[in-house]
Amino acid sequence: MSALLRVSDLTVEYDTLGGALRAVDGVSFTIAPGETVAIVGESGSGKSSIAHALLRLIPRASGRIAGGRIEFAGEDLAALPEHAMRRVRGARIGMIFQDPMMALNPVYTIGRQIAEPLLLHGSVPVRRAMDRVVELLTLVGVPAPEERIRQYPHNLSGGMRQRVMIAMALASGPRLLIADEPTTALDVTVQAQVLALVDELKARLGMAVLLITHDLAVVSEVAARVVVMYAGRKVEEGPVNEVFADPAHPYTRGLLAASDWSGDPRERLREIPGTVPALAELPEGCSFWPRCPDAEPRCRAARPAELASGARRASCVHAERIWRPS
Amino acid sequence: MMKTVLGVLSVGLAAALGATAAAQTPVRGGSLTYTYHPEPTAMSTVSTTAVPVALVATKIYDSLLEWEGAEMKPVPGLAASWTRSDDGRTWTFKLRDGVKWHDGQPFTSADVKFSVENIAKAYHSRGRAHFGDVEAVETPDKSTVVFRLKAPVPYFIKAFQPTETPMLPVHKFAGVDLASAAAVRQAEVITRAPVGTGPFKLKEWQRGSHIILERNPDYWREGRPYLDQIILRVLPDGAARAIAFEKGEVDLAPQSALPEAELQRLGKLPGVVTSSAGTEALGPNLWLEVNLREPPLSDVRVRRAISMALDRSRIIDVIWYGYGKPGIGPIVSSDPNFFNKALKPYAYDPKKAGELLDEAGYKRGSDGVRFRITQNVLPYGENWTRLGEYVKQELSKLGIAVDTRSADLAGWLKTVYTDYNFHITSTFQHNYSDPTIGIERSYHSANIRPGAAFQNSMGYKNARVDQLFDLSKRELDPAKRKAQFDELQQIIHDEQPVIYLLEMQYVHLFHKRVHGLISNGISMYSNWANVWKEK
Amino acid sequence: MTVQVASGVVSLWHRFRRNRAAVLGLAIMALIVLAAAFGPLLYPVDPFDMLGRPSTVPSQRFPLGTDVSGRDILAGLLHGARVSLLIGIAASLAATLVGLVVGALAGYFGGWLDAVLMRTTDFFLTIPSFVLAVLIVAIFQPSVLIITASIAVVSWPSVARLARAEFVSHQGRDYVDACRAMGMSNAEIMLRQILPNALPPVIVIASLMVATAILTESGLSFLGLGDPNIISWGYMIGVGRTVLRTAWWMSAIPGVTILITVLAINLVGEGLNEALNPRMRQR
Amino acid sequence: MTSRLSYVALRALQVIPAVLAIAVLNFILLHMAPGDAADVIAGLSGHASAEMTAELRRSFGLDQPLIVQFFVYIGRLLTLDLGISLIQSRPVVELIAERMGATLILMLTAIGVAVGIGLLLGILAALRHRSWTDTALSVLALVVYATPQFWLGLMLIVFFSITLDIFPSGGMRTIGAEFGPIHSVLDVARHLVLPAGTLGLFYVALYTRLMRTSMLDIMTLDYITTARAKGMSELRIAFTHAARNALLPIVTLLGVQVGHLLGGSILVETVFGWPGLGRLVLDALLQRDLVLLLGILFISSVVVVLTNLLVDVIYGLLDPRLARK
Repeated sequence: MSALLRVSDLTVEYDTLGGALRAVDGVSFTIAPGETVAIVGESGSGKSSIAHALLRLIPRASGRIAGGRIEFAGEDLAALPEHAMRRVRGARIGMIFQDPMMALNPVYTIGRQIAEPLLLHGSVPVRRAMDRVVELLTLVGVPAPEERIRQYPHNLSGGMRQRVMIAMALASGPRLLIADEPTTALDVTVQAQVLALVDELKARLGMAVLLITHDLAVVSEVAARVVVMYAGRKVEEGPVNEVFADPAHPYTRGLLAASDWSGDPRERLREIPGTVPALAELPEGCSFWPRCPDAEPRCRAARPAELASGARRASCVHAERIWRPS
Repeated sequence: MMKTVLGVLSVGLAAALGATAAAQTPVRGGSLTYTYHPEPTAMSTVSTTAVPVALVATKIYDSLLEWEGAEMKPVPGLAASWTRSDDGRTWTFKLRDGVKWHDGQPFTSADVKFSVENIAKAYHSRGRAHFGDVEAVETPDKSTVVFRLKAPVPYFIKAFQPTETPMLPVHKFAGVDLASAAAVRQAEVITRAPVGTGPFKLKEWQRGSHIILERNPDYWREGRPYLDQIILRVLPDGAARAIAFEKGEVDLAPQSALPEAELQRLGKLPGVVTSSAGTEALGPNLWLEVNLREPPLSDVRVRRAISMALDRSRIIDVIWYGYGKPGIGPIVSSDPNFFNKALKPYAYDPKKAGELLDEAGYKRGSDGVRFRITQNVLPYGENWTRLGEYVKQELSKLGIAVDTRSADLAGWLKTVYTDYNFHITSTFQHNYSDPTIGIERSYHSANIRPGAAFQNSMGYKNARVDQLFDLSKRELDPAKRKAQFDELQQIIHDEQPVIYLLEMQYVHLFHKRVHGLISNGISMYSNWANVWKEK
Repeated sequence: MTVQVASGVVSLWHRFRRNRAAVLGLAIMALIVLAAAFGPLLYPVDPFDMLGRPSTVPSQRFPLGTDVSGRDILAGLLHGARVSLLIGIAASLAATLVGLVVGALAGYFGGWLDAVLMRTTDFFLTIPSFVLAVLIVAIFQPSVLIITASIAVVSWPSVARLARAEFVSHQGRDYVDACRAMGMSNAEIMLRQILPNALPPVIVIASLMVATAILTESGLSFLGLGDPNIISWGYMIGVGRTVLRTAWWMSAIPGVTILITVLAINLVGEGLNEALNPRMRQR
Repeated sequence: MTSRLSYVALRALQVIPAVLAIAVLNFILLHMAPGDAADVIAGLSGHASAEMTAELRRSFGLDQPLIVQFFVYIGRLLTLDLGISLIQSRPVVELIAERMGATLILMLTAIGVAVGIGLLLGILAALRHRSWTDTALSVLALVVYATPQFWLGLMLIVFFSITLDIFPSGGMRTIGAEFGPIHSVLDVARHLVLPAGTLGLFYVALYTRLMRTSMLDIMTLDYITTARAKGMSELRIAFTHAARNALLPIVTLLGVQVGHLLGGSILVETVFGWPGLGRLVLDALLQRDLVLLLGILFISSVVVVLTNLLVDVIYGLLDPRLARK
């Protein structure tokens, strides 16, 4: 199967007072056309940085893609000149963000904001733009779209705003939709609606979705495959049902246990003992060992290699008995 | 130092003579631009005789007579002729026929009577001095005015100078409450819409920017004025005025309108005339006013010591850039009629000054200080501030510690002339063309009146001086009157109730293309009907 | 406690040091302060003494030349530094104190006190500030004290507004409630708990105010509203102004001095801003 | 729309106590000063006797008890009668009206140009954050910020008016010249360049700095990332999405600036002989023309307050979130 997106060895660094920090450290994964892949992890695990890196949205002043390739439909986005990159953004890859209130410009009408990508990428003639906006809003289930286009973000409810964001991301018919924690800022009932919408649109429009979330329940509902991130590194990857049924990495196990135990998928994963280490103070060896119930001396000695078994990957020495190095 | 001053003077005179006596024929037309600051606050000298008002008002409003030469000889103007009775108590003026106000109304004896009785006598600051003895003003016909005086007034004729008694149109005062100073001051013809008989009338006044006067086509003197326009440019900053003059944007900077610092440089430019001629009837006299009520200063030896401690030539050279002469006494040396030539300035002699103070019992303390005084500074700008700094410096060397106090004009006037709350202050006064008008106010004990600005603030009392003033006020014989003033000057010079520092010199700067500016002792206040400009 | 403060200052210095412009500003400031403090001792020339010929160019005897009255310009500059700095710092201190008190009371207690204090503050902001300063100086007669007071009077409202905003934002926070629960008095909470947190932005604005105060003083002096017994930079510009054409340096020297001083203070202020402002720190 | 109108009306009503308070403060301040207009008039006339000064004081009502003067003053103010200038003997309203135009032209030009240029430079600096351009602009802004205005004015005169001789050194128009309407405007414009430049340069610096900071703040916000994710260029984002939001905090400052500007114009009008209110206020102050001074301060506070009102309205237009409040 030829991948729509092939990320290999992606490394993202941020400049800080103490020097460069690796927010994403050698992460690789792929997404096939029409596939939904989820990236999960606690806050600070680097998952959002991946999303931003894919579209090269990391502010130049503060950080950069320090290595790796981002092959999208055969082009390496990481090496593309800025003007060519702009033709990818919003046209071939759409993105929706965590907080629709913050992600919408408060001083412009939503009609204008949705129309922007259309006009930018020349998908429709100017005089047709507003008709297309109305169509898009209808598509994402916004009632009375003709009125909505003249309203401002603060006039809408949270769920409606996120629908607007989705409409905006879909405007130019992208082949990949990156959804960066799209439901975190919404309340529970709305979350379900928005996810259902994304799922439905995916099927209808035949696009791939990269879902960034910390919510395992969401993952199990919509994603086919999952990538688990910890402290900037990929610790496990595989089909959702397999990973969730039999996690190979103690961290994944911890995540699952925590979310099961709490029963509230929105609850932050604080039940794993300890906290995510600051990137500047990563321990030697496996980043997870200080919190790992199964930690052994060799975990501290060296970074574990990635092991593979079928479609599954994991970076933990404990998987060695059954898995082979990938 | 004297050389500089003389040099400037001779250049000025020569230029002035050249300008008036040149065989060139006057040309009609053109406009003359002058600059001055501050802006006039009124259009008539009745409400104030401040320089900016006098400069512009005298072109619009004439008085009865015109004046020639530095000695100010009266010649016919609105009055074609006049006679004085032998006892000096009756003056009869014959008015010129056919003179019209700017609004076309005829000028008559009723206007003269009104201008003197109702306005000048009541509201002009020197009105009481000039007309206090007028018993009656009679107007037997439209062109005759007779003044009847209680007693002879030797300087009576001088009241008819343009700044003193401007002729105002009685018909424009209908409805004005003549009993109220404020109402008179607010009359339209005084504040903003002047109607005079002068050679120029007001065309445009943009506040803060400029005033344009234009030719009065109905002016009574045939063929005058030569100029089409007189323009005043108001430029608040001295440097800006200098630049405007240098660039030729203005033709004339009258009466020290430019900072002295710039005068020498600009005066050397080709085609520029520097002149101090034409100010003889003003005679500005600069001094330190001393509060004689305050103990160390009440001692004449202390005042003499201070007078000796100040280097007049340095003040002239460094602070006034060479413009001026050492101050001598109450009447300035440029006065052609009344100056007592026997007097000399106090010589700069700090050593002797110190001895005088020792002798008076004011010895230096352990800190070198003999006593402390305060000094107020006339808030008229930078030169005065620097004079204050110089006085402070020089007196501190002598052992007198000086604390300088600064205030704006209102505060200064109140402190000095109402509260008498000062030790020394700088100030200056004009001699004018007659000492009774010019100097009596400062030395006669009758003028120790709180609230009377620029009068006897020192609290100076000398019975003989009072008597001499009273006598000279009625003395019709010029020689006797001169003798009275000579004695008076000698007494005051000895007693130094004020420390005479400098006879200021007003300097006019103008481009050579302008002619006829210097005509009498108050040239800038004459009506400029004869001024003309080369094309 | 003292250790904490000391380490706070040290870390502040570390953050501050990274801004090279700010360090340069601080160095210049230090030089000016030294010149003001010791200059007149090392160069004991009376700035009012008419020692030389007027308007001479710089020479060995007069390193910066003489002014229109033959006074030593260098002496004026050194003595003027004292006045400018004294007035600038004193006025800013006074304004900061008043502004802090008003802002703290208004922000902490809220209610009618807040309303009254803030309306008063707004009211002062409505009057053109330089006009008010001119007015006060003219009315009470110029002296160092009055000039300082007039600048403080027109400067405090901006501090008050800022301090109020800080106190309002801290007032609602958990730690303040906790302190209250512990039985701390209002004064203690305001002084010991909130003030240290609210201080950084106030310090920044106060440092910049010194610069504005120096400029205001020079403006007043230029208009002839300076203290006649002392020499200041603004006064020197005023003196030099009349001879702009023949001796431009006479007003340029004090002008540039004011410029450099104000520039240095601004650089330090910006450096402080970056070092103290947590939001800026992240960037 | 009605709600906005009533909001404006409400704000306008709130202005009244502020303006009254200003009037009271000014009255008290001015009467604390030594000396009065009668002293000045008497002083300027050179020879006034004590009687004459007293007569002047009486006819101006300055001899009345302070409290009486105060109520007379407030009473007149309530009927919007600003009285008659003591020194110039003309209605204060007339005197102010004559000067208002010049000051407004000067202020509006200065602030307009300053805002325009300052905002552009601020955006530029923010776009080129941490580049050579950014540093140069910041340093330049700081230098201008630190330059005494009156001194800058003098230096500009020396350079542009004397050395290069391309602009007049002072005044508002060529006096006595008979120009057509277009020429007149050009003539005023020529005279305006240096004073407006002097007054405006400071604000260029100020707005460059403010806009830069504001832009840098805004450029980190999520909706800017959204715009980038749409494929917009940085320049386009800066001018559409960022600039309008960055303007908001700056607009609120504009209101405060007007008062500041009026103060600054005193110095600039002095240096350039610009016939505006700034000079009038200084002259009135020095001549103790209380009536005129109170009138000017009253009018200027009204202007400041009205400007703040206008700023509120503009803010409402720029920020739709406020429209419904």
